[in-house]
Amino acid sequence: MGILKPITEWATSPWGQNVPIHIAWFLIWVAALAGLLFLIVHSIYVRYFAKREEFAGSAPTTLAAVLPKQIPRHSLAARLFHWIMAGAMFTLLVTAFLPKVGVRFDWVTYHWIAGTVLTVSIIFHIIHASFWLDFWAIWPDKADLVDALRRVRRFMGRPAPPPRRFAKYPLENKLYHGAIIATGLSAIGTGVFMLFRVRTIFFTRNPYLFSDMTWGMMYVLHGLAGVGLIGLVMVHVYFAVRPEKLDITKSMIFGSMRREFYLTHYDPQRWRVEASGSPSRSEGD
Amino acid sequence: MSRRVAEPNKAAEPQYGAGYKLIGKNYTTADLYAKVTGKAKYAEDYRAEGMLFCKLLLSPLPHARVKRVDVSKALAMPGVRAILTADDLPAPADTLTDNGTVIKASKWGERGLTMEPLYQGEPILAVAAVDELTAAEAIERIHIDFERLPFAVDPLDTLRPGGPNPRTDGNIWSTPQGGVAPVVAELKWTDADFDEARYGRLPMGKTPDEWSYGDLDAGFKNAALVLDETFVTPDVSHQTLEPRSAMAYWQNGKVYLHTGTQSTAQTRPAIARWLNMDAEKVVFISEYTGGGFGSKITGGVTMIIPALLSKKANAPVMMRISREEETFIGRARPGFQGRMKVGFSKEGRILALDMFVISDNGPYDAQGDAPTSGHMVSLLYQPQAMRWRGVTVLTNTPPRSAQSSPGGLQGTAITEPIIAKAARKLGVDQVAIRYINCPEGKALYGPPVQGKLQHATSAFLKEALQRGAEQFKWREKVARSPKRIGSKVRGVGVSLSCYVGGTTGFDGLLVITPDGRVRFQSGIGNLGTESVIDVHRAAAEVLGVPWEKCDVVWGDTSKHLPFTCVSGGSQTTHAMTRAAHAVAMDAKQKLQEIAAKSLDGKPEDYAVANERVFRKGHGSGMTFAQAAKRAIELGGKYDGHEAPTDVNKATKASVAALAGQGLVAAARDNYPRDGMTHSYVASFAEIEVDVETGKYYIVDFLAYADVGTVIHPRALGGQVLGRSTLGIGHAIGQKWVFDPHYGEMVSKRFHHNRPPTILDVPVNMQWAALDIPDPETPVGARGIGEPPVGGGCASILNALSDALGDEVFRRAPVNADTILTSLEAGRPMQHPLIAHI
Amino acid sequence: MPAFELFQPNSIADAQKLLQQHGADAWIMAGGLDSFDWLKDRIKRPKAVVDLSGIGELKGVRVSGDGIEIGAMTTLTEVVKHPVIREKYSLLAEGAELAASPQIRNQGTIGGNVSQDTRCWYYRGGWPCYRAGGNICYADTPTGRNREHAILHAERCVAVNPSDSAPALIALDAKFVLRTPKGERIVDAEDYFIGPDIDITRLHILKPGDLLTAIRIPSTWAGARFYFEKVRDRNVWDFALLNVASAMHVSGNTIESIRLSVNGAAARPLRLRAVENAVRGKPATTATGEMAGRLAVQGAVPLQFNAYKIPLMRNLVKRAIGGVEEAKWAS
Amino acid sequence: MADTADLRIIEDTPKAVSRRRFIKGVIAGGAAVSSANYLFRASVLLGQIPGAGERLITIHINGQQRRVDVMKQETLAWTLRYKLGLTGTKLGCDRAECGACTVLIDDVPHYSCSVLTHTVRAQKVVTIEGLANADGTLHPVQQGIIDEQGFQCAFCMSGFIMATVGFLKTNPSPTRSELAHGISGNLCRCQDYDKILTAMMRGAENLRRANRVS
Repeated sequence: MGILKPITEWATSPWGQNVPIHIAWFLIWVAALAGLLFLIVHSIYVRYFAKREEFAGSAPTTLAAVLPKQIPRHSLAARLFHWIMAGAMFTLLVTAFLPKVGVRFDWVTYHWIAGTVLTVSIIFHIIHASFWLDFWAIWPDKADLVDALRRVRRFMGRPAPPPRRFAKYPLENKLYHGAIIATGLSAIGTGVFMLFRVRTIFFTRNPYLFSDMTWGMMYVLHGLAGVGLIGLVMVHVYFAVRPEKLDITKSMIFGSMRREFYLTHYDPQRWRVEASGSPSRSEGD
Repeated sequence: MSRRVAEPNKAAEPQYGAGYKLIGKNYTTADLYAKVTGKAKYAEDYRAEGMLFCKLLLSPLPHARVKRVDVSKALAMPGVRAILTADDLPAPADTLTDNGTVIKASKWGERGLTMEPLYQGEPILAVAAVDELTAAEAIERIHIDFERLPFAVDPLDTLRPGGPNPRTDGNIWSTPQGGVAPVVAELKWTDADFDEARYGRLPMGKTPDEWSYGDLDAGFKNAALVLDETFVTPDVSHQTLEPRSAMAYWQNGKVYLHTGTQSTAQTRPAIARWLNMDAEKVVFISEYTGGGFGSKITGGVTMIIPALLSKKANAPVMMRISREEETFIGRARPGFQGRMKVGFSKEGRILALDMFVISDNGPYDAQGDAPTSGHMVSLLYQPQAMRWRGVTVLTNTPPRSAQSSPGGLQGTAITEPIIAKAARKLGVDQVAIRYINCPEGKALYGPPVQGKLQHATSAFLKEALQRGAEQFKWREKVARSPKRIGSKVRGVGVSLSCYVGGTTGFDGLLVITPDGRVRFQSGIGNLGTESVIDVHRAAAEVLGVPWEKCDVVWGDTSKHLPFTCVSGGSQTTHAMTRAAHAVAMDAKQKLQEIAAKSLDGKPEDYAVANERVFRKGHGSGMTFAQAAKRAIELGGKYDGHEAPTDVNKATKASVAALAGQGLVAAARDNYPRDGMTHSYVASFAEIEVDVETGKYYIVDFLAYADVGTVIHPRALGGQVLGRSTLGIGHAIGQKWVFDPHYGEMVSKRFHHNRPPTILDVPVNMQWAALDIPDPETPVGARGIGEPPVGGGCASILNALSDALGDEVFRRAPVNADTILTSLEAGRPMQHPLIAHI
Repeated sequence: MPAFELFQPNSIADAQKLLQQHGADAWIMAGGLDSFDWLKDRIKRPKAVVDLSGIGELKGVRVSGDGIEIGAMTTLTEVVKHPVIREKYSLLAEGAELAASPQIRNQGTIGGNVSQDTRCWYYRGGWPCYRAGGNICYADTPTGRNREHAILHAERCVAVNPSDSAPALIALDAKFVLRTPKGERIVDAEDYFIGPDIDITRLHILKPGDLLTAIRIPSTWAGARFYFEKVRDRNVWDFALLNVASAMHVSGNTIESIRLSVNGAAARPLRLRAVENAVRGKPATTATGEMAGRLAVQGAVPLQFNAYKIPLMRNLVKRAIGGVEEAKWAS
Repeated sequence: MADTADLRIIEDTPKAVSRRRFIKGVIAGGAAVSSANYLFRASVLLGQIPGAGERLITIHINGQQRRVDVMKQETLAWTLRYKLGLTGTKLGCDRAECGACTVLIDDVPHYSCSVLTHTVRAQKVVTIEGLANADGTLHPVQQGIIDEQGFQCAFCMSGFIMATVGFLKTNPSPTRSELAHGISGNLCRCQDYDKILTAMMRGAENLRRANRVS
């Protein structure tokens, strides 16, 4: 509890007990600044320090012939999910934090509706990813770690073989997905219970579902996850607009990426794309 | 919007006391000048050199155990002098009654401070500091760890199967077979019992107490009409305008205590008991008390806090009680959840009455409201057969105490609406149905003692009812048409009401001083009813001494007061006029003896009148002044060097202290009495209700009292109408409200608990008294404090149902919310059983 | 009462400087009758109290051709007794006269009356509810005691606005004059008040540093047909369960124009525009009133103990339009 | 207001407010409240600006000028009862609800529990102790109570009397109902309202008679 004190606001319950009521709102600015700092540092790094990307071996030119010009990457369903989720996420952040920084409007309704949309879309995503997609494609594997190590050593000028090309998702991508899972799920998990405190179409209100202390902790967790998402979303948007990543961004819109980009960055062994354009089993997300 | 009510001229004051010089006559009481000039000193008006201020730390929890108290930060503050916790309280002492029996101190008793708070707002500790601001800030620096315990604020919750117990060892008070003092026990009802609640009817599980007489079943069988109703009455704080603030200091081993009380004489031993010290070492000062209504019968146990703090801090301590604190520790009337089944003959005579009550007692001492309600209903409506069942339930709500007409109000409030409903169903006039059920003469009542019903000393209520109906123009009002104009409907209601009206066996004490004045020593508390002074007019009347030659000493135990009844339960006027009469006879006897000794002849040859004792026939004799001087010369019993053997030890001590000051007369009231003294009132009300807003006004009210001989008309009128209005408050809005989830009171402000204002009562209220002496007491006077209360409440409820129909109410108070929702739905819409809403 | 620094500026400018300096630590005191509760109960602990009673410019009623201007620090008694208000704007006099008690009206100001905080007993009891910055409404729970709470526009918080003069001012189309750090700002009476959906911690739009300096009543509704009614439990010193205020221009018996406001039903005094539109052009009769009443309570959501407010509001709106029959009995 | 003086002196300087603030700040807090860093600066200025000794003020009570040391958060009721020994003014609720503390400020009834003493420096305060003549002759309204044996416990009485005296200044010959409205800001828990009204009506009559005579 001690560590919580500086980052939370507390009140005296009707029973005279000290209970947390929500996070300290200055954390909103802390998260925003952290996000900003990251992208400044990163862009400087890329501009001045980053070495040209090298991969072990050379792009298999033979493949170029058989592969279609556009390499399918994200199915329509996957893209729809991504953008719905993005929309919901933005709505949630805006409705949650603008009022806290002084922009007054009727936010609660939008907030819980957006929250519901997000929850549903994520449930869809989990089912979709588990049964129709390559569930493991998004989780780091041994190769990712070995290559990560190599990159670091090479960056520090130590001798190391060049890393292999990426599988469908580079490690950074996988880690980010992990972070989103952590923050997103804690925000949703707590948010679902919070629906009991406002008038919704789902169930009769019962603010006394938990003790004052439990509720307080829930609000704090919800808030921490919320501000965490501010930073994560900033970082996500930043990468989406970086020139060298535009191909990936486009693929989230149009579904496919240029063959050249595919061949230079991805290892056909690790992200198999069937010749003649017909999508392989590892298609999609 | 000012009240659209016609303004009749104030009726001429009735005349009383035919044949008397003082009794029944108006006069100006000796304490009034000090009151109007602001010189009258109440407890908080006293100051002492180096006086500290004290603040209380109140429990935030409805039921908990204090695990740890950390006062270090508070004690470290400059200006903080002492902190008092429950550990500093002396062990509660046993009580030695006057007949010598010892009553063991109850282990469940309230002690002023506690380590196991039983209601939110109960004092846990007290801080004394140089000023109140410092004390308040010190309180905020104290840290307490609590262990939360189960709690219940609604009696039904704790009676449910598996319901929480308000005290760790139980949830009800129950008197074991042959036991004297009640004990805390556990009582749970069955789910089957609670089925009733689903129909909005009060569950009636087993109760620890029950009595009955007559053939109940036959009564119901022969009844032309049987009604079975559930009714909830409110818990109402006394809210005396003067909070129970207290100031104390120590001098030469004696504690000097200032606070409000309903009995100067009997508060002193109470303090001695709470402090576990000798009463001789207690000096109690209470010349003026800002209202009691039962909440200050012997002051309040919290008054020992400044006393003990003052000892600890070695400086005088003033404990100012805030209004919010008063709402917690200031006592309240137990609310009832009641159910009653009544069988009526076709004329409206009550053949059988089956009464069931749950009394919400709060966490501490057992209150008599539940049993008393049965006793009053039995006397007031004379049912041919009756059964009473009741349970006094503990809850984690502020402590209760007697409040004007304890049990009487609740009993009347539950019974009267049923009688009113019966009259409508049977087509009998409301006054008529009460007339045929009305007590008369030495009326019988339950509970039976050794199989025999008890009886009253007298009852002339039928006459009061008749005369009242005439004065109130009952027939005209009933016949008035239309009853409704636009959205306004008028309704009239009548109610009977009664209560115990007096006790016996107390002492009178007076001194005839050498300067020829008569000084009455009065141990009565001065609450403003003026009985503290009024009762001595009876003695002056007997002695034939003009009132200008009389003085009354009161309000300070260092001024040698006699053993006196507490001013509660309407005892005073009856008990103390008897004592006054007795002491006047003793003085007369002594005057005659002194005259006979000093002049010649036998005592009985002498008469007493016009401040002289003189030989019958021709006027030779002596003045009171001469007699007083003679008394001092004679000594012995004449000047107080010998006290009568039968007076109380407290009186004996006072006599000894007064010895030598003049002719000292002291006597115990040994007059016989056949039956229990009760007083009665017939109450009439007319209301005007707006069916579109649910708002109603009381447009006319009359209370006609049967209180025996009238002693002081204006004081009596104040009591009759004042206590009536206390009852009216229960009908029109007074209540308290609890949040059941946290067990905390939310109605802590006057605009929440709503004591009636001057605009809530008619601009002209009427009262009258029969002035028929009670045959069982020498002066004929009975008490009046409680009797009008029930009638005040029930006459309003009856007027409302006359205007709006029977099916509206299931609880009091009745306000716009109830009226509107019920009229909307055409059926009762009140939550029939929930307490504290 | 906890100690505080007391400032007694005698000009609006000075008051503003003080408020800006102390920002959140400052507390504005007008008549003080709402303030003292907070301070004495030790719930609010301002470091600096700015007492406006010394500012002459804020006091008094100024009559002009096109209406009147009432200084925010004018006491309710002055408002009630003012001849012009009694003659032309009696609606306001009636509302103000029903507030609290004589002593309070002698000290309480019109500015304070419209700016006072809600009397929800949970919030005023210092419970950490939404309005107090917390995360719950104690009144709107399955067991909450909410007889005096809101039936309309409740959003998490179900507190109601306690003002008696506010609905009258809305019906009279009054304008509130605000002095903000940015300068003077004038808002319609109804826009001065906000609900929990917009800001759950305040009943009005004043931000720290802002002052309500005056209330202007245009002559538009001078001498119109007025109706005011307040329903309360006690006949003095009690807050409204509901109150209603209406101003109508009636020709023949046809309602040409009308403004109608109800308070005690929501966190802000409501102006019933829909009702106004529905009755315009209709006869000022009970029938029209009944229609208006039904319309007024559309969308009302009762809590466990305040369902009575729905018929009450319906009937009050009905009377505000159709009037009420005087009942006179012999005796 | 008393601080017009120092206002005039420093009004034109932009620091006006801030300087006045810390001076009052230092004094107002009394105990530990006001921030210590002001102290030094204050001590420099204390002598210079009039009104610096602010806590010691003069108030006009019952026709007398009384010098008294008053904390900034102190209510008039407290000053009367605990600083000036005028205990006839009672505290029944200390929340402006019961009226027991009613006094006249410039002839107008106020709840003295809800008035800051510092705000009445320029006004005339009359309490129950200020009604009767020096020779002990009662005010006609007080006499009315004697005549009718008004009130019971009388804890509310001084408040009721002050409210009545104040009301009669605006309406010398009220009906019973008008008077009831005029004094409706006072609670009597003995609920002796009928007798109170009768006594006060008698008082109004006494007052009218007295005024006719004089």
